[in-house]
Parts: sequence; C-alpha cells; structure tokens
Amino acid sequence: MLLAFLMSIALAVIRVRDLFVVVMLSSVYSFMTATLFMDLDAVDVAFTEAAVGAGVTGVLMLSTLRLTGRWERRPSHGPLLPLIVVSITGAALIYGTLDAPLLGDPMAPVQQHVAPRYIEQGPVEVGMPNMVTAVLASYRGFDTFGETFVIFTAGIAVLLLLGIQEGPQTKPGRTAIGDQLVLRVVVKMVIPLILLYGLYVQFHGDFGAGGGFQAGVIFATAFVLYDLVFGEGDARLVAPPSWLHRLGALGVLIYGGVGLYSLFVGKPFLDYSALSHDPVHGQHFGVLLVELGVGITVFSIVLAIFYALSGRNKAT
Amino acid sequence: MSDLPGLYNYWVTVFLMMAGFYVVISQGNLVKKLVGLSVFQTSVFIFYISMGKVAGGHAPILTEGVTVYSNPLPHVLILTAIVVGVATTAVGLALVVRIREAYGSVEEDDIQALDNAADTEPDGPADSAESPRP
Amino acid sequence: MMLLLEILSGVCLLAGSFLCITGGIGLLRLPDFFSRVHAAGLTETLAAPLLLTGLMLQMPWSLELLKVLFILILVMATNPTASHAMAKAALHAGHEPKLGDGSEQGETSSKA
Amino acid sequence: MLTVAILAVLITMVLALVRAFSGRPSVYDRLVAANLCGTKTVLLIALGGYSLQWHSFLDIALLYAMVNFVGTIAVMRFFEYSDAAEETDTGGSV
Repeated sequence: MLLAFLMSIALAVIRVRDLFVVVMLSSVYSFMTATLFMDLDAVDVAFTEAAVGAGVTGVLMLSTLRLTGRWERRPSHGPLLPLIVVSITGAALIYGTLDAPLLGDPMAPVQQHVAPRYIEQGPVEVGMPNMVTAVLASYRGFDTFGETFVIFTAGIAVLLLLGIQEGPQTKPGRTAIGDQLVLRVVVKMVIPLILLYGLYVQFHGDFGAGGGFQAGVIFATAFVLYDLVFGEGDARLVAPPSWLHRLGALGVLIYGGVGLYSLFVGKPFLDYSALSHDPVHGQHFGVLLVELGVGITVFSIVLAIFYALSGRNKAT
Repeated sequence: MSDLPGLYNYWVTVFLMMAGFYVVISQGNLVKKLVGLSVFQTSVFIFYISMGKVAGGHAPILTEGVTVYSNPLPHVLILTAIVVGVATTAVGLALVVRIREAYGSVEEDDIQALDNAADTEPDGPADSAESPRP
Repeated sequence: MMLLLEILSGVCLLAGSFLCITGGIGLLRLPDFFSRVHAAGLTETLAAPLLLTGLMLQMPWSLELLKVLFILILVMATNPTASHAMAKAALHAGHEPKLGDGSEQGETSSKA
Repeated sequence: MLTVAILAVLITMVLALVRAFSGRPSVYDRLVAANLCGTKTVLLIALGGYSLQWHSFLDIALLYAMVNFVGTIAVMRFFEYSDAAEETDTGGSV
C-alpha cells in the first residue's frame, strides 16, 4: 500500500510542472518513506527522514524557488531517449535483483558479517540500549566524525557561494502571514514545545530513537518556524548568523576534542574508554559528548544554510 | 505488509530509482533535477533499509524479551547519509541560485545557449527574456 | 471496568474513522476551496482526537499514554491553526468563497 | 476496532492523495490535501504502531505532527512571496 503511494507520488513528481507543487509532493513522499522505514524497523532512520526530508529539505527548496521562479518550462526534446535509457537500466537492475536474498531473510549475507557482533556485544560494551546510537557514535565514530565534517564543509560551501548576510536585511513582520494573530499566538506556543522535544531527542538518544543528527534538525526547525512567521529580522536577532558559524565550528571541535583527549591519555583516537575509569561509563560519557557535538553542528549549519538562502534578495 | 516474503521491495526501489533518474536526465530545470536526485537518493535508502530487515525482527533497541533484532548497521549508514544528503542538496541549491543570478535562468537549454553565445561573441550574453509559462 | 473501556474506545475509534472518511470525501467532492478547507479542517480536528482518545483508552497506564496526550494537544493546537491560516492566505491571494444564492453556478468539482 | 480505524485512515489518505494529484482548481487545494495527508500519517503511525508493537512509535508521530505544521506554514509563506513577486515584477525574466 505504502509502496503504491510512493510510486504514484514519484510519477506525479515527474508530471507536474509547478515546482512548488513538486516540492509539496516530495514532502508528502518523504512522510511515506518514513512510514515505510518504521515498518522496516528502522526507527532512527524514520526519525531522521521525517525531520529532514519533510521539514528542512522542503523549506530549503522553497526558499530557492522564491529566488529562481516557480514554473518549469516544457523540456525541448522528446522524452523518448531518456525513457529508453531508463528502461534499459531498470531492466538490468531488476535482473540483478533476481539473485538477491529475499526480504527479511535472516540468512542473507548482510546479516552474517558484522551485525551479530554489534547486536550481541554492543549493549554490553557500550552500555546503551539503542544499538544504532552505539554503532553510530562508538564503533563507527570515525565515519560519523567524517560525516559531521562533510556537513560542516557543505555549510562552508553554501556560505562561500551565497555570502554571509550579517544582520537583518528585511523589516520584521512584513509578511502577510505574520499579521495573522491566531498563527502568531499558536506558533509562540508551539516553538517551546519543539525546542523541548529537541532536547529530549538529543539526550534520550541512548535509550530510544534519536540522537544528535535528529535533535539538531529539530532545533533548526523551530528557528525556521520562527523565521517564517515573524519575519527574517526577528529570527536573526535571536540566533545571529555569526554565532551560528562559531557554533558549527564548535560542534566539530567538541567531536574532535574528544578524540584528541583519548589520544593524549594514550588510547586510540576516539576511544571513549579513556574518558572514565570504568570503560562502559566512559563510553556512555563519550557518546553523550559526541552526540552533543554532532547536534550543535547540524543545528547551526542547517540554520545558517537557511539564512543564507532565505536572506538573499531576488536577483533582477 | 513487510511480512510477505519476496523481492517486490527491490522492484519498487528500482522503479523509484528509475523515476528519479528519468527526472534527472530528461528535465531541463535544475531545481527539478535536484528533486529527482533526492527521489533517487531515497530509493537507495529504502534499498539499504530493506536489506537490513530481518523477518520477525524488532527495532534495534534493546528491549526485554526480544531476541531477534534487525540489522543496525544499514540504519546507521543511512541515518548519516540522510543528513549528509540534505547538506549536499543545500550546496546544490546554492549553486542553482548562483546560476540563476549569473545566467538569469535555471533551464539547462537557456544556459547552454547562453554559453554558446558567449563563446562566439565575447561581449557576453544579453538578457534571455523568456517569459514564464502562465 | 475493562469492558466499559473497550466499548468506549471502540465507539471513539469508530466515530473517528467515520469522521475521517467523511473529511476525505468532503475534500474530494465539495465544490469550492473554502468548503473543502472546512471539510478537511473540521473533521480532522475532531477525528484525530477521537482516534487518539480511542487509542489512549486501550493502552496500559504508562509514559506512552502521556506522549499520546501530548500528540493530541499538539494536533488540536496546530490543525485548526493551519486550516485557519490556509483559508486566510487563500482569501488574501484572491480566492472568493462561493456564496450560495440558490442556483448551482460555477464549476463543480469535476473529479468523481 | 483498531484495524477498522487504520483502514479508514488509509482510505482517507488515498482520497487526499487523489485531490493532491488532481490539484484542481488551485494550489491551495493541494496544500489542504497535503496537510490532511500529513495528519493522517500521524494517526496511521500512532494506531499502526500500537497494533504492530513498533518501538518508540509515539516519538515519531509527535515529530510528524510538528514537521507537518512547519511544512504547511512554509509552503503558505512562500506562496505568498511568489504571488507578491509576480505582482511586482511581471516583466522580469523568471
């Protein structure tokens, strides 16, 4: 059922030419995807997809559309050649799947190699129930460090491309949407809830779904909402762009600092056992710090990207 | 629905992937290409997650009385991939904005035409006044 | 007591489902934008709490229950706001509500 | 009883999606439909998660409710922007 929804939305995305509608449909699409992830047991992934795909990506794309225009032109060449290419590739891929293990097969090669160790030893060694967080922050700490760095680099790239807009560029509350009293009141009521929820996700990540990536995105979403309703100037007063850039660097520094500390103590890079006498306790502490670093980075970079895209004036 | 055995999940993945691919190679608008790219990306995510599913398994969070867990490794990879995906998409969008400012259009054909014009006469292109579709 | 809870939750769930489908059909069939907003917004605002209340009545007493309550409050706060804001934005953008003057004029929803 | 409710939610989602695809006569209809679809997803996850014993499904449902709201507001705000922009510079190359 969900898969049918997904397919139909994908088809609609191809057909529709109003790019606003395309973005809206793609956010519905990502809701569906997230539900599918839930069904496939991937709680954390569903969390991330919901926060990122439906919230942040949509908002970023919309603010780009504001700058680039809403309508897409009909493509000049016919759809035949791409269609042929696509069907050939698709047929090849489907032929490839015929040998793939069935869905949910516990004997599939994927399930044999590293995963059993993580599942059996993870809770004992790292001492937290959520294996995804354990693997993310502890076993694969290097990967995650790299990915945090990629996000940081992407933020720098966007800022290099678009420039840094210091200070408010527009008068606060100039949009008509900001004049709606009901909306303003309810948004004021909802934003603290979102922030509180973000904190919960950040620090509850060891036990349930959640973690630094999701919490950062949720935090950024709250500020984006504030910006959307109350105008750009106000949000920039609350979270000034220059602070965001420093915070982004600070998050990466926290992550790297944890690694370096363990290096100084005489353990391998990012070995959290160095942080405390009890290895499990140290792991817990390390994961907490690392997630904090990730959360700060993701929050500030996402918000900085949003500022950069939304603060730019429409070119004439 | 995931209790049915079979390969249909992969087929849907392939379909979605090809839909995204089609958008990327056939449409001229750069923003739409990015949407297509994200559809493509999502199909890869679904593929990974379906591989990690174990029949009768539970979410990989330690719970009492549960012995079969799904594979946490794909989850970790995809979780970070999603966030990195949005960061790279943002870079793409920033590039699109700059292209729009430099060329006055986000349609691939216009950009190519302007490039060709710039090659033949070095004065630079004039404004490509394409009126928007209503 | 348990039976009572079961019955109550069943009633809530059934009423919620009914309203839910009603809202969907209204969204599809009603003639103009504002009536569609009203169909979607009103039924949604009642259906979601009904369904969630039905769910709460079935659950054992735990932290999860409070979370459902939280969702309920959030949905009840945001949904009417979103509908209201949408209607206002549409009015602002120049949509005119179709006023009933007896005759069936203008386009009807061509979607069957 | 839960199954009935889940089925009802699914049917409503289909109806809303049909409206979102056809999208006549205006984009606001699509917006309403997308919003409805999002809320139904919240309900679907809450009900389905309970009946299928998913782990920590309520966190996700909560997040969905928030993100749905934010998304709706964002789309509305940018619609407004685009309308204003089309009014002011209709002659510009878009």
